[in-house]
Amino acid sequence: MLIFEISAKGRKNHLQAPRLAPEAKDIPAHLLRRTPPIFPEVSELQVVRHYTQLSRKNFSIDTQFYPLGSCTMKYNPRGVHQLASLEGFLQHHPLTPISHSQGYLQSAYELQEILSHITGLSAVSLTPMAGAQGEFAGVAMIRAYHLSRGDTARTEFLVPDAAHGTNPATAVMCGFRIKEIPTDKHGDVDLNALRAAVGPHTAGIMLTNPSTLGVFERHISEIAKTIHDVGGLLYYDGANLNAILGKCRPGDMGFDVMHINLHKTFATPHGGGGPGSGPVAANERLKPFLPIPTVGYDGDHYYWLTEKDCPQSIGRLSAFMGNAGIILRANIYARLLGHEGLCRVSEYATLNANYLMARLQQAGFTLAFADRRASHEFIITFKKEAKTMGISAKDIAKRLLDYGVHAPTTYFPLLVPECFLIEPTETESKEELDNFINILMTILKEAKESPELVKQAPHTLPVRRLDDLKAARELDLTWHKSKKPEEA
Amino acid sequence: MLIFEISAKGRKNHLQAPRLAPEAKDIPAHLLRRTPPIFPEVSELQVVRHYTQLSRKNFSIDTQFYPLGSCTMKYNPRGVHQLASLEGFLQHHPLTPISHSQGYLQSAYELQEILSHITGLSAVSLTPMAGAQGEFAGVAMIRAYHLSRGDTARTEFLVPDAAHGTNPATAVMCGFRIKEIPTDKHGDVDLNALRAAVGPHTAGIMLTNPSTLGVFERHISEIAKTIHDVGGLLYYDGANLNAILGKCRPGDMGFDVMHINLHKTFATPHGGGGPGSGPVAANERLKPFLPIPTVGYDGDHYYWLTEKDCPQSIGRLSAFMGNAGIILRANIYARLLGHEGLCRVSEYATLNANYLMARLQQAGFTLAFADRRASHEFIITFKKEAKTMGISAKDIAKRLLDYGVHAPTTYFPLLVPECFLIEPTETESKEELDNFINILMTILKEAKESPELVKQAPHTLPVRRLDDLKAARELDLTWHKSKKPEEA
Amino acid sequence: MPFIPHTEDDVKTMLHAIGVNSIEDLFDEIPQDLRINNLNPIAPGLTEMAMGRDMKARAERDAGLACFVGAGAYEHHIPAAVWQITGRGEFLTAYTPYQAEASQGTLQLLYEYQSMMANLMGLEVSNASLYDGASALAEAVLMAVRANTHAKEPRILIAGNLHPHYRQTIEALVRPQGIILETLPYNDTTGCLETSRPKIDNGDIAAVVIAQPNFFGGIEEVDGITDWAHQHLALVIAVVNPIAMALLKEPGAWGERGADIVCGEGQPLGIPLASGGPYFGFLCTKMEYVRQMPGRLIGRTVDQNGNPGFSLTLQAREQHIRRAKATSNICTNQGLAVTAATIYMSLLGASGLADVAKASHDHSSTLCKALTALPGMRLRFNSPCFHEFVIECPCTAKALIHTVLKDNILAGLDLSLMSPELDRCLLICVTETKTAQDINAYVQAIKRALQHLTSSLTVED
Amino acid sequence: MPFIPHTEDDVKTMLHAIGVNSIEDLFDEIPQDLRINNLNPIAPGLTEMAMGRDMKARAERDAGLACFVGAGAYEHHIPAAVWQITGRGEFLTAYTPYQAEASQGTLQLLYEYQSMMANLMGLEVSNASLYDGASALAEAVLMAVRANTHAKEPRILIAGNLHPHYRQTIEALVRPQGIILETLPYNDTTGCLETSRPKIDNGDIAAVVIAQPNFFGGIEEVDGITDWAHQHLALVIAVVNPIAMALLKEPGAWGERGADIVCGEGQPLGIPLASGGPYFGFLCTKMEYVRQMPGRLIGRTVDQNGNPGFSLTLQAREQHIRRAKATSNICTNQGLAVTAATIYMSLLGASGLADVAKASHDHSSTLCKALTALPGMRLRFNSPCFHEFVIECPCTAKALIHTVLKDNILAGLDLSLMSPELDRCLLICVTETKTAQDINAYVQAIKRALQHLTSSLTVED
Ligand SMILES: Cc1ncc(COP(=O)(O)O)c(C=O)c1O
Ligand SMILES: Cc1ncc(COP(=O)(O)O)c(C=O)c1O
Repeated sequence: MLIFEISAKGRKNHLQAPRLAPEAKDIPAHLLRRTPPIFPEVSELQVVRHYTQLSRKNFSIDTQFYPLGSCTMKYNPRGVHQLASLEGFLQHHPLTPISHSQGYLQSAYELQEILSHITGLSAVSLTPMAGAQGEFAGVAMIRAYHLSRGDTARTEFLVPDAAHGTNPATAVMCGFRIKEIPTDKHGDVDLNALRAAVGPHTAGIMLTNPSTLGVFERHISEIAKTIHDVGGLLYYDGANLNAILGKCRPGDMGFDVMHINLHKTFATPHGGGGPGSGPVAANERLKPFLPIPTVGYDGDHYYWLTEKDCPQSIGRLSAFMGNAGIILRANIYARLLGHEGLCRVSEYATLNANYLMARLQQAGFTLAFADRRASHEFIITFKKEAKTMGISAKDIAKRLLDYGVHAPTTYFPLLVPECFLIEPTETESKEELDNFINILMTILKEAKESPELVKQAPHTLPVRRLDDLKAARELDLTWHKSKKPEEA
Repeated sequence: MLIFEISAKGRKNHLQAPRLAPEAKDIPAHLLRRTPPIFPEVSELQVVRHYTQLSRKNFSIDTQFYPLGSCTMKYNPRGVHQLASLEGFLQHHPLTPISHSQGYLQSAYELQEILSHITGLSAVSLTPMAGAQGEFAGVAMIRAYHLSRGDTARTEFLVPDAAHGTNPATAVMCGFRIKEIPTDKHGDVDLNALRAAVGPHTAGIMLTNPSTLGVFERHISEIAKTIHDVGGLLYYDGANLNAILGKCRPGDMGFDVMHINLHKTFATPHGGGGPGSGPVAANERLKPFLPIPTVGYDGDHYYWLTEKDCPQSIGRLSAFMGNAGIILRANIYARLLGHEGLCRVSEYATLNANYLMARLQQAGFTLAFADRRASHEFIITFKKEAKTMGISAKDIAKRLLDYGVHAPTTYFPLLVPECFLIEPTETESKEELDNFINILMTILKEAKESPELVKQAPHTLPVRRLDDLKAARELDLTWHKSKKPEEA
Repeated sequence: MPFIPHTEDDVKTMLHAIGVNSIEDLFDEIPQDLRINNLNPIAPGLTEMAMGRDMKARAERDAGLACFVGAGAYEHHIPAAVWQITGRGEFLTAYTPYQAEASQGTLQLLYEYQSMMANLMGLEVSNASLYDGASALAEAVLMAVRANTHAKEPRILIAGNLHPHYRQTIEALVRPQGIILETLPYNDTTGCLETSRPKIDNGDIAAVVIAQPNFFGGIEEVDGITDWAHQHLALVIAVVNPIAMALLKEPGAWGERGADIVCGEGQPLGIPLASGGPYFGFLCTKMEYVRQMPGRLIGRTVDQNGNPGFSLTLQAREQHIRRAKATSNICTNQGLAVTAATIYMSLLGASGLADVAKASHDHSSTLCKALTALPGMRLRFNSPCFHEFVIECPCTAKALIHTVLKDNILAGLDLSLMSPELDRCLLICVTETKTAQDINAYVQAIKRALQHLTSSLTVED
Repeated sequence: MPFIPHTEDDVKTMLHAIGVNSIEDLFDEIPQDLRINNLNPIAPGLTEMAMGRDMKARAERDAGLACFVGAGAYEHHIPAAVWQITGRGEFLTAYTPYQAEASQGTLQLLYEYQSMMANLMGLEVSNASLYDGASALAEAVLMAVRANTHAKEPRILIAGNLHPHYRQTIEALVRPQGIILETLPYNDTTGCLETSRPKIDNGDIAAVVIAQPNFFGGIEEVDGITDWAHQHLALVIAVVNPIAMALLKEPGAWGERGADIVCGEGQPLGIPLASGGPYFGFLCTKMEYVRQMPGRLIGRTVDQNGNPGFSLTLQAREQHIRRAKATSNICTNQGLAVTAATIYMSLLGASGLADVAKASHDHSSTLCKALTALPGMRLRFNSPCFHEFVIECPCTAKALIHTVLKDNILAGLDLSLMSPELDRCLLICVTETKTAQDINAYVQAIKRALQHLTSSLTVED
């Protein structure tokens, strides 16, 4: 049932609207709206019940194990959420003078410092609103750097074939052409191909390490040297930072600029698709180009650094300073954990992934990179099962839902067929991992003994498998009054 | 799975406990605990997930229509909850000097005034913590009144047979003997029986009006006169106040003292069984006996009235002043609605009940009191269905759960066999009522066509019908380590 | 219309279905002389926005004090998860779990609560809550009278160092049933119960009520009193602070046979101070007395498929079944507060709870030492204490409290509440929430206040 | 270990299963020269309790101003239900709904959001959100360039009275793709766009960007500009305040054919000010351009039993499928803020939203009249306004703002932010949240400040 379908003409929540609402007589009639928008007319109870019921149709970390590779679905501490939701923070206008913004500015400044320590890079701008905007900022900074030196020939960006879709999309948004670099059979970047690809047109490379294949790129120093030698710069996609906190730093690997997904490594909630936050960190070379505003500190007060202070900045990426509330959350999370806690994150995330990987291999599942350590995540492939039983990774993913476990990332990275990218995160217990292993084993058994059960899954969710083709072909993107209730 | 069964030795949420916890060396060893209690050792995520999942096994107003007669399961406004949860209120110690308690005291005082207007009685004490404690307060006040006049012969309390169980239980707690008064066939108190029962031993009567039979007691003035004439007093059980807000007042009917269930009429959440709040209101005669503390106002400041100010008080019913947070909520609710909104409550609660009653009668259901108006609730009986089809009220109640609707109150009041006491409340929409009617009709059809479906219900809930006999015979009231996990 | 979803069309259709012309007609059974037509003395309604402004101003008016008062309500850190989960609509807006199949969430939670609470107290059974600590004690007294078949009279001996409000509450709640309440005196030096006990015969006394810690924060020698009571066939009712039980000997282990009934205030387990409520009372006992218990009990059982499930059990003790013969008139209890306490106990675990107790004890010892080093300030009682202690001041407690209120410190409770001769005594509580700076600020404020109060003639003194 | 559930035993068992001796061994593929062993420059961790004290102090430091600044972020009353429901774990802690069957809650909600938002804008399609208003506008510009097949060059005409931060954001986000940004000037008297428009040929311009209301709160004559743009084969991009759209003509009805792309800041729809975010950007368009849209789209479809359901659709526009050829690089968007906005719109309904708009307009008119009655204060622009207006002061706006800050009033935005010659101009916003008393307090504070500033020589002026 859609909220529109429980609407009744004339229903209104009088306590939620202001009492006195005289007509706006001073606005010329031709500028006024003639017909009101079609919104639902529902009572407060109907709204609460409708959206409470809807929420119950979601899987979430708070209710399920959610080992979605590359997404770092860890526990989002409730204390962080509570403290970031204090009235004083919520009611603070972004354009408040700094005299009345010190609480927020201090928190942002501290986070800049923390991220700088963790990444081994010298300066941070918190303004990007998600990983992809952080990528944009970083690649735009590389572009601005080359242009600032009059180096206009650098029109190409290198991206490994294993890269996340945002990487090539970002480089294109920044005006670059993409050169894709293949992966070798161990999951590392193919060094020969890389060497063959670089040249005077090379503006830079975007790299994740550990990569989206769940392995640490062992030749990173060589890659860095190869790129730097031809005058290119290195962008680090920080989506997998959870794997290396306190173990190694992108700055030391030779990266010039990177983003950090606060909604992954720093445990801010994913909110059903955001908001996130993707601060960008840069070394000395790229620091002048960081997006504004950033926060400065004179030992006494915190203050904004804007275009006046940073004339080479690539500029502003949002109306204010990005997803401030997420920045606040990341600050609280990091300071709750402290340096020891932050180091433990990568340790236990890695322990969980390697344990799962080892146990699944023992149980007969096929690893994509059996000779490698898992980072905080790893890949299994159902290529064999697809061939022998006609069971796809998608089938198994859907069947997992029936067992109350969210599916791992499927069909990414694209170069491993029928794959699951599995990221358990450090906040899941051994019991939860063992349960997951048992469920996967059960499903494999089902696939052999009653394949239709798996191919027709899910069976126990609010809907059965959805017709995505119909969705795309017969676009139905908004509700119209004319549609019959039965259709919904 | 019990929380104990996901426990693992040595797990701890370090951020929730204080850091520095030196041993208490100054306490003699023989006074110290030797073995720690067996609590679960679980992570914060495990706790959140476990209890979030558990919550999802409940029906509630926020998720379901909940027409539980006598319970007034209306919408609990979220705004009320939010404002009563302001930090300033939550952190306020009950023994704070009044100079720093004016915000709370004002709210309590205002509620006393509002309740006084609504009930037509002259003074209110907010301290009783639920309806039953309000009943205790009122009946104890009647006892104290008689004793204060040296009238020690009054050892009997009259209670109609339709009364809620708390009524006789309360009178006994106050040291009275119970005389049960029968109901006539229209649902009114049997006046002849009443006249026969009263006498010099009569301390008073406890009455609900509208009664738990869902009808207004039409001879209330005569009843009052009968009781008063023999020197007894009248207690009003305010559980059904939602039916008469702004229409008539217990004080005008002749009642001397009453309680109000804030968790019913004033929309405070029921919390899975409380907390509630049961303020007690009295006329001038009984006012001196009200429980302490109450709140006074000198035109400038609000202050506590305690034993010093009220020497005839029956005393204190709790360590502080009752369920303060519920009192705050009731204040906010009442002031949000204002006088017009409060009057509308009874109007629409009554409209909903009469509509449901009329439609159900048309649909072939048997009303207990077909010749009467419904108050805010009414009774149907499945006596016929029990006889002809072997389907009990309980069967139908359980089957309703399968349709996502909470069952009405069953088997209360005791004098109507196989009954449903149905209270829709004013906050439910006509659509919701129509849906309920359709479901009931469907179930009746099922009862005829496939009775086992109904007799075996529920089918779709987390558990099937439970074995209450086993629960009582083989008492299992706490978890022990020795119990096997499979048992849970 | 606020919270009412009816449209004009709805009303028309509904009235038509009923067969009346107006809503007013639905009230036609109310005799005309009883009718009123409005509630005009009550103010008009407010919008949520206007109410927000108003209530925020009130909340602020009451806020801002550093609280060093305990006396039955204790400030502890409450993990954010506790109320964020407790506040979920499915817990918040459910009724008492009468339809067990539709209430397994609340029922299982309560079963887990019963398990933890019984374990914390070292007893076999816990009920699912009573109103608060004081009324729970009254219920415990009534229960003891029912349970003790040896007692000749319903006579109860009550510790003299019990919270005075608890004593008053018992008086109000049990007196109508003719129960006789007598006092077991405390020693003026130790603040604890006298070691020389009254001479009684077997069956003279139905139960003895002991508070651990007592109202002064003092730790009682519970073993001796327990055994003495049992020797005289009296039951032992323990009134305890649940946080203290992570550190102090649990009532089930008192003396040879353990206390028989344990009750108290559950508020310290994750419930905010909130002007005094809602809190919850807990009550535990030995299995042999379970049928005399007041309040709800949840039992584990199986469903018709043999799967485990939970339901209300032993309802034959309760008013809705047993009516006049019920063990209590209680119906609605404090379910939501228990929900919070269960989550709190799960998050803290036994060792976390012990940490809270130890840190509170440590902080209060620190403040106690610092205060007794000030001229004219002395410890009133000399027994070991748990997180609360009594200081005798060189001026009235009232004057001192009011002076340091100006520094936004609530210094403690004026013990003239307990008895007039304790008017120079301040009952002070320190929990884990107070930092070294807080404690220092307190000491400095008191120092300034003492200088002021003892150098000048004050009106109050 | 905070947020890590492993016991020592667990770790042992797990290492054994993996076949290594220590956790450290799991990092053996990282070259030794890249290893670090700690993050010691970062401070040690804090308990939740200690953090609570710290963050509460910070929050208080930033609190307490009566806010009369708008300028892209607006204070409105947010019904309590909005965030109490939005904050439920199932909304808060879910990922992007890739597994549709396990995400029907979020998906249906987003479909409802798309329906309401498209309807509010008078267009056919809405996406499921972009980052914020400014970046949404940049995406709209890129989309217009892709969609307008008539344009000879990627040239965009941008209203000169657009929020300066929006202009800066477009510059940063679209310049790398070689898009040319030019300015459509505004009239210095009206504050609105010049009625005489530049001479352009068909195809010269890919799109025209119009703000309604403009940065000064002024209401533009949108019909004329829209038709003019369309006549020259340019697309029209409208940047609008969604609350204003309950009152002002919706972009879909502008001119003959309506605006082509509408975007803006969703914050006014139930999102708190919160230092600037998270908010959300909305973007609506005509069905003919849907394949050029950036961001996620939810479609209604059926499951294999034919029952209705929802899923992400047209994913071939997106980076995770189309990679380098995607319509945008956006991945994570602002889902939770949209959740709140959807609940907000459902609670308010169309008429409630109109009430908010009208009350805001009314309150701002009241303040405007009162201020212009003060000596030396005049309205800077003479067009009709929506809930925001510009006052020219007899002193610098900066001085005035800082003076009334002492009264805990944030008087408005210093328009020197926009351009140096507007340094005496104050952009003031009043919404429904401000009472008559608030407005009066503001006027009195300004009066006092003006007396002070104009009577004495001030440093700033
Ligand atoms: C490897 C990788 N890179 C980049 C991103 C994009 O980050 P965001 O979704 O925050 O824009 C993701 C997110 O899933 C990712 O997994
Ligand atoms: C008629 C009636 N009287 C009294 C009570 C007892 O009220 P409480 O549960 O608040 O103690 C109830 C509650 O269900 C009731 O319905």
